[in-house]
Amino acid sequence: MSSVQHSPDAALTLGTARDAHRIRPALWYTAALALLALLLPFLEGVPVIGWLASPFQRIQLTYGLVFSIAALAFNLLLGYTGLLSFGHAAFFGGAAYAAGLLVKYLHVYSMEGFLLAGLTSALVLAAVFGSVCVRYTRIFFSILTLALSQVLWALALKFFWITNGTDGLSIPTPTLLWGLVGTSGDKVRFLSFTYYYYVLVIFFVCVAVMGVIAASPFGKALQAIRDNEVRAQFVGIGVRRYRWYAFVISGAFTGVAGALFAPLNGLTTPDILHWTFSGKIVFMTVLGGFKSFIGPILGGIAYNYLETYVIKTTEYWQMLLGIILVALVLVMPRGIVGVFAWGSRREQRNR
Amino acid sequence: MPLLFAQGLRKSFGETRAVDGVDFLVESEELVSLVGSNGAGKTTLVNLLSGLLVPDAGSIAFQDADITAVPVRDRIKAGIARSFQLVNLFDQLSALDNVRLAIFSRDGTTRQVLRLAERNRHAREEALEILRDFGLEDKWDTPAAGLAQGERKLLDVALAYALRPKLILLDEPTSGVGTREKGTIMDAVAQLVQARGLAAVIVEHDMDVVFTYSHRIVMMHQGKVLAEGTPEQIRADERVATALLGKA
Amino acid sequence: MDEAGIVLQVTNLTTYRGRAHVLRDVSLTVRGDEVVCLVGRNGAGKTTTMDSIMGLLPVRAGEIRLSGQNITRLPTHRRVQSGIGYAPEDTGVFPDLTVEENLRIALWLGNTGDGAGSDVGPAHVYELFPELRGLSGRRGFHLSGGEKKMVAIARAMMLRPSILLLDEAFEGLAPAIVKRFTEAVARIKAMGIALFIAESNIMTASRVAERLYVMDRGEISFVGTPEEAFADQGVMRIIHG
Amino acid sequence: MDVLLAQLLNSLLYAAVLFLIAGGLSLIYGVMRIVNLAHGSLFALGAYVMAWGVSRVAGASGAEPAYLIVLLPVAAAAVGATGAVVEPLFLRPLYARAEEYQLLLTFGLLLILEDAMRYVWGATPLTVSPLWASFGSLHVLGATYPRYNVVVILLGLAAAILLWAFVFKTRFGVMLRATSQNRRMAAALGINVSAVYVQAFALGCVMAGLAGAVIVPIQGAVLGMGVDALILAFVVVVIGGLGSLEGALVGALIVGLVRTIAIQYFPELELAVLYLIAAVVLITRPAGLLGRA
Repeated sequence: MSSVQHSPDAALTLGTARDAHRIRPALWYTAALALLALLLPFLEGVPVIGWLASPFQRIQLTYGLVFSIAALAFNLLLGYTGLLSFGHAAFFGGAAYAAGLLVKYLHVYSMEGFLLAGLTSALVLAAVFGSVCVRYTRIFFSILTLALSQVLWALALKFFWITNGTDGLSIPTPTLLWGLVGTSGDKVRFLSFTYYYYVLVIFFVCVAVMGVIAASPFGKALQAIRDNEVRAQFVGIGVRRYRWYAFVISGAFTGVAGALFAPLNGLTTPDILHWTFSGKIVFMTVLGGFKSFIGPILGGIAYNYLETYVIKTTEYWQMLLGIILVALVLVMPRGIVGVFAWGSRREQRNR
Repeated sequence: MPLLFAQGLRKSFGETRAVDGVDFLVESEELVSLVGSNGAGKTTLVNLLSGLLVPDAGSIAFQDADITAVPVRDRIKAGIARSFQLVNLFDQLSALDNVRLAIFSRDGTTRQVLRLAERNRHAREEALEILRDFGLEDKWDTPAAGLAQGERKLLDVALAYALRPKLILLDEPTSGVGTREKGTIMDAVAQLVQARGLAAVIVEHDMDVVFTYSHRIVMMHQGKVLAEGTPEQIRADERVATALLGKA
Repeated sequence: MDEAGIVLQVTNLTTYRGRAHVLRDVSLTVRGDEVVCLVGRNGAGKTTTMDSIMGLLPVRAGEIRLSGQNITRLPTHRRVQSGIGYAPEDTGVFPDLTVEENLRIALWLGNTGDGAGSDVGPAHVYELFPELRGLSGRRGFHLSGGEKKMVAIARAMMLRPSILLLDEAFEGLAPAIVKRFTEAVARIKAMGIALFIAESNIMTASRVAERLYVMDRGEISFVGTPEEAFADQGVMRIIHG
Repeated sequence: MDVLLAQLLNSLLYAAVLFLIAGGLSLIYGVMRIVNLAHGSLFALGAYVMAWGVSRVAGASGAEPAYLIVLLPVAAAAVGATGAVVEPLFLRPLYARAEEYQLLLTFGLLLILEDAMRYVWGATPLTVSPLWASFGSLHVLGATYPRYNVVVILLGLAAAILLWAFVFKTRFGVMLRATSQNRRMAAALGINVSAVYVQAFALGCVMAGLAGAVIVPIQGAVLGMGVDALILAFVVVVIGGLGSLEGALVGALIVGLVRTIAIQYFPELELAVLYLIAAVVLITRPAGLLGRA
């Protein structure tokens, strides 16, 4: 009798359904944090948190929010559907490049134009890549997503007369809201205030929509497929089709993040199409904790700070990221969220 | 006409003929037990009927429609559900979500992408009711992986039951469970099946259980049907006793 | 072998597979000069017992002794070196290795001789299964079910064990071949190797074994000779269903 | 004619190096079912150790072919030793866990190794082209071809034959294959599976290290070479079949040839073509050309 093999991380994930209750108070923290984020630009003079409200820090946070969207979208696949993609750079970078090409060839400078182009290109790419990739799971899925995304990277690198090769495409400050908010002269002011709010709102929308998707019957079906493909089939779920839906949705949201990234960075280089960038998205997600919904949000923001501040202090930030990742996998597979959950459990025990 | 009618089913694995020319039928609301020693082909037969395996030869008709080559999803839509001998659940989902998922899938609501599962009151209530029927209501928010073996077996059956099938195939619903628990499980299962008027095929070793609940017993041996009849007929059948003892 | 001649002694063994509690307080002994069968239905816990003895599954509680040596915490390969040979239910014949290679591995690795092993050699094995000579160049993948069973037993014997563990040794074999295997069991015993065989068919078991352990739902519910087993109402109920 | 011959030899040169890298990757996967994302970085490590060693021993200029013979095994062994540390320390805890964790962990190792090499050897490429030049040129059929490149091709060929003999003709090879086919049964026959795993992983690393060491006289040791090599090795094993050594050989030859042709005729698409071939093979023959489903 070959009984069902429980992988030991089943034990790790025992908490998931229960944590939902415990995290209820976390809803209040979340609301407080959201409020803080909304008021941030006006808190520059406040003693303790003033430093966080500086234009530089707000731009950093904007980067963090953009990465968070990408990580959340990625986690719809990894955490919810059980598919580890090493090719999400294709959707992020693809969308950013769509914005860049829009500027270069059609001279469009509207952010909504960027978003539309980014979303569309990510959708198309994800639909095509997905139709190929979802035939596989596990390691082959990872390698296939990686290989396909590398095609895009190679094209961006080699067709330099279109993409400017390694120099990349520059993206000027766009107009927002169909031109209602024009381009002001001060780029820092634009990015740290106007664009900060723009990204914040889209971030909230994306989090809300993805949150609903994750908790929808569809989201439950994805989790069922992740847990047990055969049984999912035997409750009547079209496994491959649902994987494809998940892939496309995930790619589309990653595309939104990529489009938001383009003007923030001002430049799209092949770096954001390379598979190591996919690896960074993976890193953010695992850092935050891929076994929970909010983990990737924390991961995206934390990653950006890590990159910004560690790069400043050491030339060897990659090594540090690597060490953190190895440590996460070996001793903290539930990421930052896991640490919080562990802390609160200790707290409860102490009481 | 029978609810399910299989004719001349054959399935080989390498050189072993796991199912070797089996005719098998189930009437509406009938509870059929499938018995036989190890390797008799019972699980393979269930796998053929449920669509996990495709037969090498033979045909299967359900409600007069040929389903021999129909994919699993469509068989479920037609009304055939099954449970598994080795528990097969969504381990990280709560007991409630396990059952609720079957309900969503049955109702076609798994397509709802932008509606909270929690908002579907009907699904929630029905799922809780099913959990209650199977004595699992206290464990509704426990992830399936955290349930005891007996509870997992029950939840496995509950998933199939929640699909509101016309025919339910239960592959050893009490295997791997302690002696004390198995009676409880079979009682619960048999009562629910009969209360709903489902037809059921139960693979079971416990002859007491089989004799108590079955309308009809089909005895398999080495891939073939050896004997078939009411519990009384089977009890009296010499061949059955010898096959079970292994003299054959 | 200790003074009582006991090769294998299992005491209060408790094993889980994942979260499923499979073995409950299983105790059994096999002497150096006997053939013992573990009888029970599919899922009764026979394979789990074998896997636990071999160290292929972690044991929660209990003790396993081989010729007096406590092997409960030894890694699998060390247990093999102390003198156990194992032929699993699926035979475990390596599909891409030739029969000869399958057998040779065991010859290289078996009983290191510090314990009280048997001194069977390839000659004994080929004498027992002469047809293996003709199959030596064939890959495991291309063998029939019966041939695989043969290779599995021969391979376990090449380890020069003091005890052989056979899981469902006669399953899926044609009646004539079953007879061949039961005879082989008797001859292996005559070579001085004890046998512990998991078997779901009590008739076959009673033909080869001096003593039977009957297992149901992870517990040993009966110990005794085949005659005693047939006389026991409880055993018959378990076997019947 | 001479151009064609040079192209053919270039393809073979490329294939020889790729075979060493991809063969190691495939060997490791075949035995322990781990896809090692840090494999390319181990290849780079071999290159750096070799380049460093040559510059240490030979100084700035006076390179001689003899150094190659001495330092190749040293570099390969250094990488093998790294592998022998990495496997028990980082990978062993993961065998029982979901596959994703292995990918994540080896990705972490990749990041660490890349920067470790930058830390030790700096950001400027190390070159030992004098060693390459010291081998001189070969004149065949009116064409001139660097003799060192031929040496590499022969070395690749020798490695393939040796590896084949090792895996199929030695005692360890039989145990290696047994372990890769059925880990539990291997243990039940007395094979120390943990030891086999360390040795197999180290052997895979030795191959990667050897590839790195041997390529150094031609292209030097550069940051990022490991990551590029990893992707190409993936392409090779996907085409040939993950876990199959023959597959790695066939895949390496195909990739070597296609790449040479692509560079010649449509350089922009060189990489894209390779990835597309890999994708097409995965779609049509999921187990690769020589892999078993």
